[in-house]
Amino acid sequence: MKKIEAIIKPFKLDDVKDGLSNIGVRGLSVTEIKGFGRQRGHKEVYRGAEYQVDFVSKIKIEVVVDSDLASEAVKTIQEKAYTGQIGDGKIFILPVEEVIRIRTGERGNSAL
Amino acid sequence: MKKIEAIIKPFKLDDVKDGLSNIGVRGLSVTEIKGFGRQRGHKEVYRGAEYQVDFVSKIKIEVVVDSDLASEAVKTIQEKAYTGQIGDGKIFILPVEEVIRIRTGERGNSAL
Amino acid sequence: MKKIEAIIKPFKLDDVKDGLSNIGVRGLSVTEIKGFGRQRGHKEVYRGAEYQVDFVSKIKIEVVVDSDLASEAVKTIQEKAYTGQIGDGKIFILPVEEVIRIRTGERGNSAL
Amino acid sequence: MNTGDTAFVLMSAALVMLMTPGLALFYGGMTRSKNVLGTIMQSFIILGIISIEWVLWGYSMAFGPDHGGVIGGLDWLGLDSVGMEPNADYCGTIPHLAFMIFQCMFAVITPALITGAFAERMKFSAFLLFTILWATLVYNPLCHWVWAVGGWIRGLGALDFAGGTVVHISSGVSALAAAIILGKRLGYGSTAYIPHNLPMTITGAALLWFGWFGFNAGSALACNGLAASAFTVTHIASAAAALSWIILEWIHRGKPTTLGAASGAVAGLVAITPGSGFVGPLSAIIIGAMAGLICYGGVLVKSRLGYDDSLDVVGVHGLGGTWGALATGLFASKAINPAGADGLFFGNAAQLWVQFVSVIVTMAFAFIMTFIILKILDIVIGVRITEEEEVRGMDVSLHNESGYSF
Amino acid sequence: MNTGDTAFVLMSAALVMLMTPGLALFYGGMTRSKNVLGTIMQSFIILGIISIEWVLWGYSMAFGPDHGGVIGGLDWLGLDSVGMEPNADYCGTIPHLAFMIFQCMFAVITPALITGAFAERMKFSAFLLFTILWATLVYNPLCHWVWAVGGWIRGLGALDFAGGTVVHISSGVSALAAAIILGKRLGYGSTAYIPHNLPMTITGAALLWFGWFGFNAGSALACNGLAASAFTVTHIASAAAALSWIILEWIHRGKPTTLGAASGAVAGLVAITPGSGFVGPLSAIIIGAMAGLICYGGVLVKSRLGYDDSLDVVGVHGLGGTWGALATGLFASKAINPAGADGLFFGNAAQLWVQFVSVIVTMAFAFIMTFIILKILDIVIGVRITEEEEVRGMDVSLHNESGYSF
Amino acid sequence: MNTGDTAFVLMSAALVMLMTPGLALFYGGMTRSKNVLGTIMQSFIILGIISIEWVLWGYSMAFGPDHGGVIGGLDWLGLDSVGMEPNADYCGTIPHLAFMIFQCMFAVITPALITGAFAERMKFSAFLLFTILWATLVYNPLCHWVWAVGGWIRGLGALDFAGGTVVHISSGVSALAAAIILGKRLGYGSTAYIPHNLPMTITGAALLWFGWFGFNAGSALACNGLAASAFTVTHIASAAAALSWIILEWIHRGKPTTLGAASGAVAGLVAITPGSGFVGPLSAIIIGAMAGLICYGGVLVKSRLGYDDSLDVVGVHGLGGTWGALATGLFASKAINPAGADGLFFGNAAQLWVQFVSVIVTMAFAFIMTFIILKILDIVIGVRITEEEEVRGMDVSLHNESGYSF
Ligand SMILES: Nc1ncnc2c1ncn2[C@@H]1O[C@H](COP(=O)(O)OP(=O)(O)O)[C@@H](O)[C@H]1O
Ligand SMILES: Nc1ncnc2c1ncn2[C@@H]1O[C@H](COP(=O)(O)OP(=O)(O)O)[C@@H](O)[C@H]1O
Ligand SMILES: Nc1ncnc2c1ncn2[C@@H]1O[C@H](COP(=O)(O)OP(=O)(O)O)[C@@H](O)[C@H]1O
Repeated sequence: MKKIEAIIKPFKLDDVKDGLSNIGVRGLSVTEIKGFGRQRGHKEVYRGAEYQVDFVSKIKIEVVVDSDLASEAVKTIQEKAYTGQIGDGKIFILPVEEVIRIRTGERGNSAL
Repeated sequence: MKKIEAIIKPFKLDDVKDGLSNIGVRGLSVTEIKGFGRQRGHKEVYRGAEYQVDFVSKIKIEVVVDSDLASEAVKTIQEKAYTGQIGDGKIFILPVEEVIRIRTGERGNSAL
Repeated sequence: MKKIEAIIKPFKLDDVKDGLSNIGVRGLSVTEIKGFGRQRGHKEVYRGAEYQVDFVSKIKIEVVVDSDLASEAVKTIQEKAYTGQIGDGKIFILPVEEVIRIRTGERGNSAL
Repeated sequence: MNTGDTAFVLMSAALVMLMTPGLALFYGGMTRSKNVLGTIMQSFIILGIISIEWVLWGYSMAFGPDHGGVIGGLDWLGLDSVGMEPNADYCGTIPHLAFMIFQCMFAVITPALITGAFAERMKFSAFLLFTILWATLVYNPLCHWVWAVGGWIRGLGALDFAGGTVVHISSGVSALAAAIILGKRLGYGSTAYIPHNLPMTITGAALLWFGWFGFNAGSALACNGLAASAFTVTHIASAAAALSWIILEWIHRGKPTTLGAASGAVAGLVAITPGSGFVGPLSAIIIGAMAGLICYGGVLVKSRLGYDDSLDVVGVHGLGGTWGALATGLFASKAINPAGADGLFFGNAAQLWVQFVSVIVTMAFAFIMTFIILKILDIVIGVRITEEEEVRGMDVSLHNESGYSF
Repeated sequence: MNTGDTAFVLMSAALVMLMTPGLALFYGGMTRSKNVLGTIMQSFIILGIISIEWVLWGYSMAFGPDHGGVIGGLDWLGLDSVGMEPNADYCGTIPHLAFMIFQCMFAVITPALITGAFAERMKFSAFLLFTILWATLVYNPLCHWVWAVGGWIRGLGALDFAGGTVVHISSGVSALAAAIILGKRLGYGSTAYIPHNLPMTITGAALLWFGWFGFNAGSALACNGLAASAFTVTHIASAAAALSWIILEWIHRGKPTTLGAASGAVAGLVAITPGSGFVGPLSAIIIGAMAGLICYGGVLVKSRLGYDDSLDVVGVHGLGGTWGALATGLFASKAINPAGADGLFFGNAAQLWVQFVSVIVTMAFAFIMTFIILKILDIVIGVRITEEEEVRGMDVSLHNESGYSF
Repeated sequence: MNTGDTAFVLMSAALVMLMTPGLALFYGGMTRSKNVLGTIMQSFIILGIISIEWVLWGYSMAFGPDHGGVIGGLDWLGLDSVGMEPNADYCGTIPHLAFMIFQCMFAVITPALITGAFAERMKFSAFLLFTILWATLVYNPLCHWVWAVGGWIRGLGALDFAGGTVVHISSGVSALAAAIILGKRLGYGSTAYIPHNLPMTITGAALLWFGWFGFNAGSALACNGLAASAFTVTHIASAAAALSWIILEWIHRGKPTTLGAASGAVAGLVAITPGSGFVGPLSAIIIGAMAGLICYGGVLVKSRLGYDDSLDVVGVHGLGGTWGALATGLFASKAINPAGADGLFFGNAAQLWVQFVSVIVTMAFAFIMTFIILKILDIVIGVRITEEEEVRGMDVSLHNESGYSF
């Protein structure tokens, strides 16, 4: 099994989620994060004092999938999160050793 | 060492934390996330317009443990987070290569 | 490639980010988390009722780097996040199998 | 008719109206964020429902021509013959409608106060029915007894300038009955019910304080020295209680809290209410300071007694109102209000007895009636939401909404 | 000069002033959090810009000596000869300045109401220009026609006690024109524009309700029985509309919402505005209850018609104001205000016709003028922010700020 | 006694009371979220502590029978002989108590203003002591000098209608002393002290604006043409300053900000305060517009001078108050207030000199006294929280609470 972590633009979340759903992904987790990267942040000004905010709001999607599904999932994310603008984000693939469903105790692929 | 990531129901956090504490886990990290899965979200209505909210509030617990402790930790989480209802969540186990404690520079198990 | 996850004190974020930038890290992601560990939380009192809050606000930095850069990155984080007080946090190193940049489809180190 | 008096009473009515949304914020901030809208909604919709009830039959029951000291007649249903002219019985210098709408705001906030007791767990439909029944069967008669010409408690000579019994004791005691019947919230004892937004709570307390000037000073129903005096003692008692509460908690818990300051301020306002037109400024300091201490104690005791009065209506309004009503019997002075009476400290022990009687009667009546109403409602339609609804929170479960989406 | 009347009108002016920040919260809470400041800013800065406009030329155009029933003269530019003495035409018992500043608050809130239609997407510079032009070319003339001595709609005998046409229909219809010209927000149809902070919205609604007492009762320009009556019906209509809105949505969507209660309350306040000095309490219940139903319907229809009136200005103010103006022609009664007229239900069908004419004229005038102003602005400087600015949100894009940083 | 005047002053007192919670929100929103309660608490508890101080000895020191122009006697301790009858010296047409409680609200808000200077880092106990000492040793004497019959600055003929020197310069200059003694916040220069909740700040600004009508117009102590005039210029100056501030920052920083609009509005209110009963509407536009520019500059200069006046009390209240006091010497006109004086632009250069003297005296007195009080407190008990407390935030460290828990 693989864990796919994708950092994407917030307004792409629904598209990505629906895309993953369509290829058979049955669950995923979403976190609001602040990203730092090539995409520049913005300036804020409070009573004449200027602050550079380096961080950009991003969404992190975490989804654990059967290794067979991984490349398709990556492809789907790539397509659905794509705008072509800087800051579209990254996808990271990490190894997962085991998965357990709390409710049933199932393990492995059937726990997904 | 292993990293255990558990997605659980928010109101189970204290039980799980205490359970892990009891078996000797000395630290963990908690993130509020939005989960998408078999458990359905809810409907929201604003001035007659209906929105389906697919995401459910969940808590992600991340805990890095000595490999020996991993299975006990998983068992504890399973027990403490259990309600038997859909949406109880998942546990993922990932490999960890190294751990460093910032304050002391210790590495490996003694850094936990 | 390695994924470095560092749990640090919130007010050290800017220092750590700048330090990593200086050694050539071009992107990272930041999450607000609640930490439980040796550093004790605080007491809250509402109308005479006392609550022990075990969790402490922490920042989690996630950064994926070329394996060669990993140890330097760890060193940098160690230095920049250091206060010498309990609760300075941990650094975890995890293996990463693949990285993809959504915008360009690049993979591996060049996607970072 | 006097334009100054009318301006004062109408503006006071506006201020008192604002207290109910103020209360919504005060309570809303103390709940968990999943219940913020459900809590606010209860106060807000009472503004809707009781205002209509008051116009249709409430005002007539409360202030209509007396029947045996017990209840007003139905002569003024739908505000029939309540018009632009003064009414000699209640408001010689202002339009009868001004008096009616001023009183309307009191009728509104009283049941809203009770909602703090059953916060985070009551069915919305049951809540609406309860509110209408409570207003009709508890508030209207009680209001008649205490304030209407011919009302039997008024006849005893009990002093209640702005609603110690009618508003605060009645809601505080009803809150106790409600907390008992509704039962404890899920997780009571293990879950931390931490306020989700204290700045909201403090904003609410500030609006309450602001509105209370209308509540108490407006109860002079004219804009004269007595109004200025009531205004002054209201402010002072609130200030003193905010201080005494935080000092006590500083000693008891090691630190003074913001929620304590806000709670104390409200406790002081509650306690000065019945005496606001009868006591002087130094008495007000004592009444307020004691109120802070007493209500702090009342809130603490709750956990011992084991009922889940979620937002401390019993401790603050029940106890504070009781202390205020009795304190009126201690500190009232004809030097302040010749139309009133002297209290124990001014040589008239009898007044304290009368106050005591009015307190006991109010308590017994409100508690029993509320208990019966809720019991019947519970049997007939059920008063409590399901476990799942409670876990999800009222906002999503009862109203299909979320308070925040940052 | 009468001190009571003056106190009442000045305090009413203060209350009406508070409505604009109240509106800022009401609207601000309904937007997404990235636009909260941009939305609040529009209302807040209107307080600045229109107050100055009003003093410099607005008041003179609106209430200055009449020219042909169409517009006021420039004799009162910069408040020249608007002083501390009463003005026999408008305010026999209060200082002329008190009347001027009371009216100033109306001139301020009216364009602020429109901002809900183009929320989350208008350029700040274009918005400022639009506001000044709209005040000058739409509000000031309309205000003159309806309220000034010599104004031609006033001459027809149309009744508008506190601004049904001048304030609500004019802003509601202008909102429609603005929504059409600005176009839909990015993501319309697919993105969920969920309110980011409903407690803020409800707080805003509460401040609107509170301020509306000044708006309507203050329009009596004296503190007498009529003021008390206007105060009363204002409260009642709002209460009734809050109830009818949530009952309808309970039936229609299965659950009553907090936003619905707040929206209903505002709808009721809008609808009672023109008739507040002419109708009695039972009529107010009907006017309010109908307003809740009509405006709920109006909001629903929006999505059918396909314009993006983001915060429902058309549905609430346009429709509510229209219903209110016509309802005045139905329910007005000389028994309430001998200086008014009877409506259809009191035997005078002609009044309904007059009301109808005033509504149609206001609609046509406001819609056409707003359309032209915005069209020209769009051609000359562009009215809409860029896509990237819209995605980032107004707060960061237009104001270099963030609303929250918890 | 006049009911209209009394209604006006009592309602004004209620409005001014609301300014202190308004200030709590204004300041609270600008701090970081970990300090929101600590900041709000300082204003809120001042409502408690100073109200009691005022009743017990403050009012007597400030307005009691004069001793040598320097201080009031202790004849009115505990409000002895301050009753329901008018007092010929201060309030011929309203109850003495009404004047007292109106003034109480001024005594409350003035030290609350200072808290912005030492936000996020002062010990609570030291803060309480400082507040009591400052009120007793700075505010009460100054108030006597400027406003009491017999006060020596009043004797010079200095004009200060509603508190330019007494309230704003005194607090602004004391803020400077406090910022110097307290020192900079941890991380000054490297940490971004970004406001955590600007909608809260703007809500606070709106309540300040609203309350300021009571502050300035209420200072007429009667409800007449002068009150209407003061009300009008207050509104106009605030509007003008909101505009001028954002225009200047638009030019200087490229974008107009919401915080700028709110800050400008407050600056305008500050600046018009001393002249509000003496200047006309066009003068008010100039005074307000200049205030926006001057205070914007003042805020900018801060970072150059290197003291950490966290929430810009010096820049807004100190500078704004100074400009206002001097502007009164320029724009005052007997045509507006025959009981006042003409300013430079109306042919009387001497008035500017008198104003200048009153400013300098106030500055010197307030700065020196505050410096001494804080220095002594620092030596005796320490005024600053520990580093660890500061890092954790005041809410948890000083009050065992958290502002939010969403
Ligand atoms: N090395 C990295 N490790 C972890 N997260 C990263 C890394 N590089 C980028 N990110 C995340 O991806 C987001 C997008 O990256 P950015 O460099 O702005 O644009 P792009 O994806 O177009 O290369 C960043 O905001 C950050 O959250
Ligand atoms: N494949 C997955 N990858 C990551 N997170 C998942 C995955 N499947 C489920 N989750 C998380 O677990 C939560 C619970 O899953 P759900 O399918 O609702 O119920 P259950 O745990 O009973 O199977 C989801 O809300 C989501 O946060
Ligand atoms: N085993 C662990 N797994 C995951 N996170 C941990 C673990 N131990 C500690 N942490 C995180 O590191 C933070 C700091 O740890 P703590 O024990 O308080 O101090 P120190 O870093 O000085 O040992 C904790 O608040 C928690 O977020």
